[in-house]
Formats: sequence, structure tokens, C-alpha cells
Amino acid sequence: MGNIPDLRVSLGRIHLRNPVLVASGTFGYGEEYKDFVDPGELGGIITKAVTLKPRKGNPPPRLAETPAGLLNSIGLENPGVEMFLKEKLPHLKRLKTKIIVNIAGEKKTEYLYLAEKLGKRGGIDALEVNISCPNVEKRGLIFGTSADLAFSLVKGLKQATDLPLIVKLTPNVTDITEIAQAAEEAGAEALSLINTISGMAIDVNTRRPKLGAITGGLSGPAIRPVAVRMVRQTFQKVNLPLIGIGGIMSAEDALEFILAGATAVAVGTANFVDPAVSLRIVEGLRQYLRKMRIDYFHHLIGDLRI
Amino acid sequence: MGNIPDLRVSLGRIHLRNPVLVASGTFGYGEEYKDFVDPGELGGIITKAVTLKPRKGNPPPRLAETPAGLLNSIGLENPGVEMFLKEKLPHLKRLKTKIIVNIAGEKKTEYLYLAEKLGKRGGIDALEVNISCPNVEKRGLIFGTSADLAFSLVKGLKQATDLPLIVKLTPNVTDITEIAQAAEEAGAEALSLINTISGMAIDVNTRRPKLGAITGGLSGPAIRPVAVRMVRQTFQKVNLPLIGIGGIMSAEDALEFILAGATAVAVGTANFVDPAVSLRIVEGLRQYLRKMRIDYFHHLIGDLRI
Amino acid sequence: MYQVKARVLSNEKVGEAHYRMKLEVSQIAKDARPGQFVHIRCSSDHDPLLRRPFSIHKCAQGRIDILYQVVGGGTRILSKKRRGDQLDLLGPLGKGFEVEPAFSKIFIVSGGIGVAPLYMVAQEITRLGQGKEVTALLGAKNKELILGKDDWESLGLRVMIATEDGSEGYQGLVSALFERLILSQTSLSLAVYSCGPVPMLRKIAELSSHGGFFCQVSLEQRMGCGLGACLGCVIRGTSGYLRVCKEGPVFDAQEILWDDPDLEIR
Amino acid sequence: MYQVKARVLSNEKVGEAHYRMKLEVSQIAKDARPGQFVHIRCSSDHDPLLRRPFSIHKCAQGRIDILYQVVGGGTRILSKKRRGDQLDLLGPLGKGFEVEPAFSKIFIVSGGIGVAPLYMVAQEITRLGQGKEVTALLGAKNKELILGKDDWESLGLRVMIATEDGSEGYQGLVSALFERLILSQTSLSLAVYSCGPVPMLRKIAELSSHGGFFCQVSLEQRMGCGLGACLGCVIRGTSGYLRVCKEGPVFDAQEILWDDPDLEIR
Ligand SMILES: Cc1cc2nc3c(=O)[nH]c(=O)nc-3n(C[C@H](O)[C@H](O)[C@H](O)COP(=O)(O)OP(=O)(O)OC[C@H]3O[C@@H](n4cnc5c(N)ncnc54)[C@H](O)[C@@H]3O)c2cc1C
Ligand SMILES: Cc1cc2nc3c(=O)[nH]c(=O)nc-3n(C[C@H](O)[C@H](O)[C@H](O)COP(=O)(O)OP(=O)(O)OC[C@H]3O[C@@H](n4cnc5c(N)ncnc54)[C@H](O)[C@@H]3O)c2cc1C
Ligand SMILES: Cc1cc2nc3c(=O)[nH]c(=O)nc-3n(C[C@H](O)[C@H](O)[C@H](O)COP(=O)(O)O)c2cc1C
Ligand SMILES: Cc1cc2nc3c(=O)[nH]c(=O)nc-3n(C[C@H](O)[C@H](O)[C@H](O)COP(=O)(O)O)c2cc1C
Ligand code: FES
Ligand code: FES
Repeated sequence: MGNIPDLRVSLGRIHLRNPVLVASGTFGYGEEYKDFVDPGELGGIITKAVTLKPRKGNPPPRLAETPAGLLNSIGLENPGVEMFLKEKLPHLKRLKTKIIVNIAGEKKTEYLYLAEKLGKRGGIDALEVNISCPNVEKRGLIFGTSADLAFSLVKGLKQATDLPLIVKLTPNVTDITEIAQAAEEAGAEALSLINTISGMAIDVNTRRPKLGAITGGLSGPAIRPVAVRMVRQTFQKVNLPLIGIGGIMSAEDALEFILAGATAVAVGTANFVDPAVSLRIVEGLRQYLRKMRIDYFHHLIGDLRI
Repeated sequence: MGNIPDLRVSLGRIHLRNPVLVASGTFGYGEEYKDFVDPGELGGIITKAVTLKPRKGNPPPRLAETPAGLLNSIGLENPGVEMFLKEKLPHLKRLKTKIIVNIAGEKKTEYLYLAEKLGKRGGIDALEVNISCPNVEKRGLIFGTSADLAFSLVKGLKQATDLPLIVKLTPNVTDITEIAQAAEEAGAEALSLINTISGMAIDVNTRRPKLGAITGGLSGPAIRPVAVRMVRQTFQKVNLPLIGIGGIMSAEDALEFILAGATAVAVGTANFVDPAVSLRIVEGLRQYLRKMRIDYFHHLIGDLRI
Repeated sequence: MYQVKARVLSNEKVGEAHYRMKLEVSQIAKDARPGQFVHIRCSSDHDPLLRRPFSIHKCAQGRIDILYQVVGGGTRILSKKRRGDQLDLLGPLGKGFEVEPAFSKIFIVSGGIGVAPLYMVAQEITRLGQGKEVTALLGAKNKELILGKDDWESLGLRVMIATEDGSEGYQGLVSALFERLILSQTSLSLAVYSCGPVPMLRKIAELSSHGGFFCQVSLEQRMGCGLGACLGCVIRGTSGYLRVCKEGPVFDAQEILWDDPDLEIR
Repeated sequence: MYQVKARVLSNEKVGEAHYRMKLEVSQIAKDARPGQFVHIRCSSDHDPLLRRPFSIHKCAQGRIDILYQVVGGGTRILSKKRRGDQLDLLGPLGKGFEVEPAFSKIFIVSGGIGVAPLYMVAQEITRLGQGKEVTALLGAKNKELILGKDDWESLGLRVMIATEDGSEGYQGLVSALFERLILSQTSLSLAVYSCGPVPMLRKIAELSSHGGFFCQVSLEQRMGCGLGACLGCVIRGTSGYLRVCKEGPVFDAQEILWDDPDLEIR
């Protein structure tokens, strides 16, 4: 533990062995990668979104490649919280790593109910609140695009559970720091950013959208500069620890986020390219610290030289 | 002229020989590419931004590459409108193509004065109003991120000049259709979208930002899915002709925008990769029409099959 | 499941745009079952970003073959690889074909590059097999595109060819040839294994359903992880969405909603 | 200025990470002036997206040479090109060196890969030349990195070597060697042409300014268009920003704000 270089970081009450997490929706519920990654060597796992009721998800095709990017329109397919508790959590609990459960909903009450249910079970270290979902009660307005909606949601969740709340911000906004501040005021323990950027692609031969759902979320290296910028902006405005997400393929990419102000990172699309990439990133960070003669990883956080 | 396939399109009062323009800031004032492109074969040229006073621009480095993308922080360097009229316009006027002058400012009055000055001279076919600039009178709020600011600016410009106004939208907003609608109501003749997405990149060895200005605008293929999505959203909400911009490298890319609802396209970063790319795109569009047995290009506009 | 750096042993052009690549991959070769696939990283940069799935065509001590057609960027890069190059592979992945001893009459029906996953199942059947009547129907546009006919013949089963242009064998679609052969048979001990374009599979599935045959097909979808994690590769099944990489790529024909237009890959 | 598909004639490794590439490009070769550069598209996909600028090292009937060091993705791709491959080139671009007959004593000072643009100016000088005293100072980390010494010697000028490790010639920085040679001379007919790392050029510029020498340097900056259109490649000059691709890459030393830390490329 006291080894040098020391990779430990804390996201509020959540203490991570190292700053590398795997991002929601790209690592399933922890079982699928077992042949490639020992979760005990990761900072933690953020699960695929869990919703109150089972969700079928969107029609195929659900993936389309774009230059250095991936569009997805999975549509939050998941078995619902009951099945999650019964079939997924027992396995997750056994993993020697932090378990962060990503939750999503279409109404505030859905989120609250979910949080309450999940909070009562042991084995969950934190909730990541995906606020990139449309609020059906507000004409489909995305929770994460309105500071008011975001504030009220997080405030409610804070009362519904004692679990640390990590609020995951959407980049599809004019000013991400406004939403970040609202989440901070409402009691978030940390922030994750960014979720995917809304996009679409068209097959010009068939003249049809490449995705069954027409539009989808853009992830991968293409979005990294946008994500790094948002992390830096947010770092300058809020005092919460940040999880940097977006196009991280290597330790170097992860370090961009750390220098911009993230305390930890989550690796998404890269898991599809290389299932063991998260471990390689942990190792790459260690090497960087050695090369730079830095003993404590957390000294790098926000250490950008202007 | 009456040739089949017929590539002509109209942006309101501006009638283009074909739908391929070159985007502001990537083609100078028309002189730099003369050895590679005969402007007479393009739909038109959109100039580098012109401001009221000369602008020095940002400190170097001003360019940084990212996966399938380019960050730039030129900072609107330009010689100012007086020099533009004296030294650039005479040459531009001689080109047998549509000349669209991109204007930018930090105050509403700057824009108005610019428009008035440019409107009095012949040889300019339209103004493209870059509203991605911070308004110094409103605490740096970007004109293009507020429907009110955008409306009032365009309304003012409409009174200041008879030139057709093309409003160029910034993608760094929660809902681009709001701004599009404001511009439409205020009297815009067409809309250009998108400008660059704000981003940043960090050199992890020096721990310094890769750009002298710290953040910059992301362009190139990386942003194309975002741009195509915004064109489609806007096409569904406003009745103005749209100029699709963002990561167009080929005729196929251009067609994505057309099918999403753009009437014309402007090619930006691709000019750096291949100075003659705009002509190749014109030719590629012609071939596509032939292959698909479509006689009139404008039949393709918005012809997405869902 | 392994992630390995596989050495390219050869990469031979075998048709218009078709190649056979032999790869040295001892672990994957050891575990591979007929119908399973490997997920290959074609490029070390971001173009293309994702891996590309290919059926395991053959499998012998320490190596596998894939048989592939160049259709876009990823396969174009693959086609340029030479002996000695390394490729990053995941595999073996997915659920393969099921062969039961009870099947006495077996048809293997392939269309075009769909031949790739079927060779191993034919091998397995002939290995299990005395007394079975096994017919392989190989369909393609023309006779140049009938890939590896000799291999098939050396398995000692009946091989029939269908070409759309009639340049060899039956003139017409391989599904039509199949239809003629089974006429209006119904049989519960008849099994069909098939892979090819969706319209062909749709037809085979329909005929099999009428005849009450056991019918398995190998399907395709754009893939992300290849491991069942991303839910990106689904197709519509009768019981909901099915992941091609996990519940498939081999499915019982009756699991599939054949009238879904999205079955055809875009 | 031309855009051409140039054929690679050869691509030879000449040092640790250094290569000399010969390219068949008749038009560019015809127009090229010492100090100008070509803008090369290294990849046909998006990685890297932009072209890469390289000085024209040599130029003969119908062909040019470039001399380059592998430092990142673009140059790595270049280093893999072989005879017969094609490359998309723009050129000749930029403003080259100016050589005036009045200069009687001339120093050419190169550091590392900075040797690339200087060979042609040396050629030009020796061509113009009788009665001039021309000295080429070639600096590098060690003697292996002194590139093309024979070429220089065959031009018939005085060649002096400086290596940081003292493995050949003067031990130390080439700028220090230059300082020793010019001691505290002042002369208006002395000209200096230089290219190399910024700290070295800064020193050369300072010494030249003290001595009143005519001094031109070739500078670098990240480039977009290479044609003067994007304003992406500026450095800080005494009169404002200067485009390296248009006002440069060769500048009079006194045009440059040498104390700008951003001169060093990031
Ligand atoms: C389980 C599985 C096994 C496969 N086995 C083989 C095989 O043995 N041999 C072989 O040649 N191909 C096989 N494929 C198809 C192969 O994966 C695709 O042809 C390949 O991914 C295309 O990559 P690309 O970059 O060359 O083309 P892209 O640029 O991605 O696409 C080019 C064109 O090919 C089509 N295409 C893309 N991906 C797929 C896909 N997954 N399935 C079908 N069509 C696609 C698209 O419609 C597109 O128009 C298999 C696919 C799956 C899912
Ligand atoms: C006018 C001009 C002429 C040049 N002539 C030569 C030449 O003759 N031979 C030669 O080897 N190089 C030359 N260079 C530098 C060469 O262009 C860069 O080394 C090359 O662009 C790096 O590309 P890359 O993709 O390999 O590296 P990248 O991945 O782009 O960068 C790798 C590293 O190289 C540095 N670098 C990147 N671009 C430049 C640049 N333009 N100048 C200096 N450093 C850079 C960066 O700091 C980075 O750390 C010249 C540059 C200019 C502007
Ligand atoms: C296939 C896929 C599924 C995803 N599902 C979820 C999800 O269920 N909940 C969520 O908050 N984010 C989800 N994301 C977003 C990622 O967690 C991450 O924020 C985004 O992909 C950007 O990171 P990346 O570029 O490293 O992939 C998903 C992303 C992908 C690619
Ligand atoms: C170097 C550079 C300079 C630019 N300058 C301007 C400008 O002056 N005014 C403007 O409205 N847009 C400017 N843009 C934005 C482009 O016009 C275009 O909207 C953007 O680059 C997206 O298109 P692309 O991906 O094809 O480059 C600039 C872009 C680049 C790359
Ligand atoms: S490819 Fe990810 S679930 Fe099938
Ligand atoms: S590279 Fe575009 S102006 Fe110099």
C-alpha cells in the first residue's frame, strides 16, 4: 500500500487503489472481461446503467464508427433493478474493487426509488447518477441540461440514500460548469464528465441513418479534446473531485485529464479496442510517475503549467 | 448551365453554381489557393473573418492535432475592415464565384458598422455573421449561445445592410435550434453550421497546454457526426437554407450533410490536407448524382430515409 | 477466451476480393469450436477504431485460418498483411454450431463468403459420423467465387454447387437448390447449417421451419466489444434482442425474427 | 507551387532515427530555391490528419531529397515508405535564403537535423562564388549524427565539425565553435545562414547582431495549410506575428523576437 509511486486517490468518501476506472456501459456488470482484467487491479468498476424497470433498448444497428469515434444508441438496455440485485450484484460484490452503480431514469421518482433500493444493499460503494436522460415529466428535457432539474434530482437523491453520489454530466450543454455547480450545491460527492456527445451518421448509398435510433452518442478519441476542456473548466469552478472520461486510450490520454484537473479517469470505448487497456493504463501511469520522479499521483491533479 | 446533373442551389437570394463552398478561415481571402483551385468552379468562397479594427490574434502555437481533428486558436487575426477593403476585396471581386464575407465583433455596434461599410461596396454577395464571439458588453457571453443576443444582433444587421445575412451558429450550446429559430425570426437568409467545438489538448511531458491560448476550436472529421446531427435538428425546426460545415473531407461526407438537410456545404480543415479537395468534392457530387440517376442536386436536400 | 498477438503465417488471395489468412495462435486454436469467431484489431491507430469479427474457418494444431472478403477499410488493411506481421486477436468468441448424433441427414448451405464458418462444422459432422448423409451446398455469384471446393470434397461428403450465372453446377440461388433438394420433406432428424446473405438465410429458415428441420444459422451485426458487454451487436429475436457476439453468432433459426428489415446489415 | 504525386526513389536510413528520401518531382525540383520546403501528406487516412513540412535538402534534375528525423507519427509513417510508393506533395513553399554577391565571408551553421535546408544554400554560394571564404560548421550530438559530411566536403568549402560528446572535431555546441571563430569580429560583408534548435539559433542571432553580420535562420512551427491561408504557423516577430510558411521559413535574424519562449516548438 505505502508503495512509491503511490497511485491512491480519493473521490470524497470513496478511496481508490488507483485512479483508473472503467466507464459505464462499456464493461457490462464486471463479468464479461474476467478473462482479460483482474478487477482487483483497477480503481473500480462503473456498471452499465440500471433502471427501475427492465429496458429493451433501441433497435439495431446500435453502433456506427466515425473518424476516431464511435456512435452508439444502446438505449439503456438493462434487466432492471430487481434482476440487477438478484443476478449481477452478488458477482460484483465478490470483486476486490470499488463498485459504482450507474443509475438512470425518466422521472425523478424513478431515480429516488432506485437509489433507495440500491442503498439498502451492501456491496455498493457509490452511485453514478446518469443525468443525460430525458425527463418525461418535463417534455423530455434532459435532466443534465438544466441546472434546476439537476439540482432538484441530486438533492432528492441525497435524502434518499447515504451512498456517495457521483453525478455524471452531459457535454451537450452551453455551460457545463453551471450544471456542475448545481450538482455540487445539491450535495454530489464527485462528478463524472463527460458522457457522450449527441451525433449522427448517414449511409449515403442507402440514404438511411447508420443507427436504428437515428441519433446516438459519440465516444472515443474524437471527443477527447472536448472532454479535457470541460474537465478543466469544471475544475476551475467547483471543489469536487472529478472523474475524467472521454476518448482515453492510453496512460498519456489519462494524464491529460489529470493535469486538467481530474482526480480519476474512466476508460470507455477503449475497452472494446483492447479489453486489457485499463490495466495497461494503470501501468503506464506508474511508469510516468517514475520517469517524472513524482512519488504521489495526486500531486499531478490539476498541475497544468500555464 | 442547364446541364444534367444540375448542381445549382440557392441560399435565399444567393444562387450558387454548385453547393460547395470553402469555409471561413481555411481559405484566406481567396488568393492563397490560386495555384490549386479555380474559384470559378466553386459555389463560392467564405472569407476569413473581418473585424472592425485589425486583430493580432493569439500567441503561438495556434494549432494542435487531435485524433481525426484539429484544434486551432488563431484568434481572428485579420487586418481589419479598412485593409480588407483596400487590399483583399479588389482581388476577390475579380473571382468568378460568390463572395461571402465572414464578419466578427465584440460588440453589436462593431458588427453593425462592419456590415454597413461592407454593404456599401459592390462585389460582396453575402455576409456570414460569425456569432461565436464573446460579447464584451455582456460579460463575455458568446453572442451565439443566447437566443436573445443572437436575435438582437441579426435584427440590427438586417437594418444596417441589404446584403443577405448568413448566420453562422456555434455548436457549443444546449439546443442549437433555439438559436437557429432566433436568427430566422430576426431575418437571416441562411444559416451556417457548425463552427468549431471548444476543446483543449495537453502535452503531458511539458505539462503545458498544446495551444498558446490554452483552449481552441476543434474541427475536422472528428466533429462530423456532431455537425450532421445539428444540421438535421435545425432542418427539422427552421425553414432557412442551411450550409453544412464540419469535417467534410469527401463528396460522401458532404452528402451526409445534404441528406440531413443542408442546401450547401462548406469545406474547412480539409483544404489544409488537400488544397484541391473542394473541386474533388464538386466532381464527386456530380458522379454520385449520375450513379444514383438523380438529375437535380436539390432533390437530395433532406432526403433522408427513416 | 484469449487476447493474443498472432503471427501471420500467410495471407493468400483466393478470389476477386477474397483472402485466406493463416494465423499462428495456439491457445485459440486449442479451444475453438465450429461457428466461433475471432475479433481482430486491424489497425494500431484509430482508423478503423474497432476490431473486426471473422469466423474461424479452419483450425489445426496451433493455427487457425480465416477466409475473408475485402469490403471496407478494416478488411483492406488485413489484406495488406504479410507473413511475419502480428495481429492482435481475441478469441475464440461466441456460441458455435450444435451437432447432435441423432441427425441422420444433414445439409450445409453456404452463400458467398458465408462459407467461412461452415467448414469446421462439416469437419465435425464427418468426424462424428458414419452413416450420415451429408450434403454441402455451396452457392456463389460465379464459379470463381466458390471458395475451397477441393477442401470440401476431401471431407468425403456430397458437394453441390449453385452459381447465379450458371458457370458451374445449378444455375440460380443456393436457397433454390436447397428447396429443390428437400422438396416437401418433413423430418425431425434432418439438420441444416447455414450462413450467407440474410435473404438467403431467411429462405432457408422458412423452408426448415416448414419441414420441421433443426436449422442453425450464423448471423452478423456490427460489433463493439465482442464479449457481450456493450450490447451493441443485437438483432431482434423472438424473445427480445439477442447479442450476436454472445447468444450467437450461431442461432437456431426459430430464435430469429426474420421479417425485421434491420437484420440486413447497413 | 504544385500539388504532385511524387514517386519515392529511395528512402535510406542514415542515422539513429534519420532518413534520406529521394523523390521524383520534376516541377517542384525545377522551381525550388534554397531554404524552401515541401508539405507532405504522410497518411491517406486521418492519422495524422495534417501534412508535414520538410525542407528541400537537395535538388537535382527532376528530383529532390529530404533529410528527416523520426520524431512522431507522421515521420514514422514516412520512414516506412519504399521505392515505388507515392506521396502527395505540395511545393516548393515559403521564402528561401537570400545570397548576395557582396558577402565575402560566409558561415553556414547547422545543428542536428537543421542541416537539411542548409546544403542547398551552400551549393548556391559556391556556385556564385570565387574568392569567397565559406565555412560550414556542422554540429550534432555525436559524430554518427553528422549527416552527409562527404557531400559538404565535395562542395569545396571549409567544413568544421562540433560534437557535444567530442567524438569528432570541436567538443561542445556548434554555436560555441561559431563564437570562437568570429571572436569579436564585426563586419558588414559577413553572412551567416543557420538552422537548428532554437537555443542555438538564439545564440547565433545574438552573436550576429553584435557583429553586424547578415544573418538568416530557418525556423519551424506547427503548420496547417502551408500556403499562408490559415495563420496557424505564426511566430512572434519584431513587427508582429509572422507566418513561417509564407514570410519564412527563412527569416532575417533581426525580424525575430528571440526571447519569446514559444519559439521553442511544443
Ligand atoms: C460473427 C461474425 C463473423 C464474421 N465472419 C466473417 C468471415 O469469416 N469472413 C468475412 O469476410 N467477413 C466476416 N464477417 C463480416 C466482417 O466482420 C465484416 O465484413 C468486416 O467487419 C467489415 O470491416 P471493414 O472495415 O472492411 O468494412 P466497413 O468499412 O466496416 O464496412 C464496409 C461495408 O461492409 C458492411 N459490414 C460492416 N461490418 C459488417 C459486419 N459485421 N457484417 C456484415 N457486413 C458488415 C457494411 O454494410 C459496409 O457497407 C463476420 C461478421 C461477424 C459479425
Ligand atoms: C518549414 C519546416 C521545415 C522542416 N524541415 C524538416 C526537415 O528537413 N527534416 C526534419 O526532420 N524535420 C523538418 N521539420 C520538422 C518536421 O516537420 C517535424 O518533425 C514533423 O512535422 C513531425 O511530425 P510527426 O508526425 O513525426 O511528429 P508529431 O507527432 O507531430 O510531433 C512529435 C514531436 O515533434 C515535434 N514537432 C512536431 N511538429 C514540429 C515542427 N513543425 N517543427 C518542429 N518540431 C515539431 C513536437 O514537439 C512533438 O513533440 C520542418 C519543419 C518546418 C516547419
Ligand atoms: C456502448 C456504450 C454504452 C454506454 N452506456 C452508458 C450507460 O449506460 N450509462 C452512462 O452513464 N454512460 C454510458 N456510456 C458512456 C460512457 O460511459 C462514457 O461516458 C463515454 O463513452 C465517453 O467515454 P469514452 O470515449 O472513453 O467511451 C456508454 C458508452 C458506450 C460507448
Ligand atoms: C484555422 C481555422 C480558422 C478558422 N477561422 C474562422 C473564422 O475566422 N471565422 C469563422 O466563422 N470560422 C472559422 N473557422 C471555422 C471553420 O470555418 C469551420 O466552421 C470549422 O472549421 C468546421 O469545419 P471543418 O471541420 O471542415 O474545418 C476556422 C477554422 C479553422 C480550422
Ligand atoms: S459486441 Fe459488445 S455485446 Fe456484442
Ligand atoms: S500553415 Fe497556414 S498560414 Fe502557415
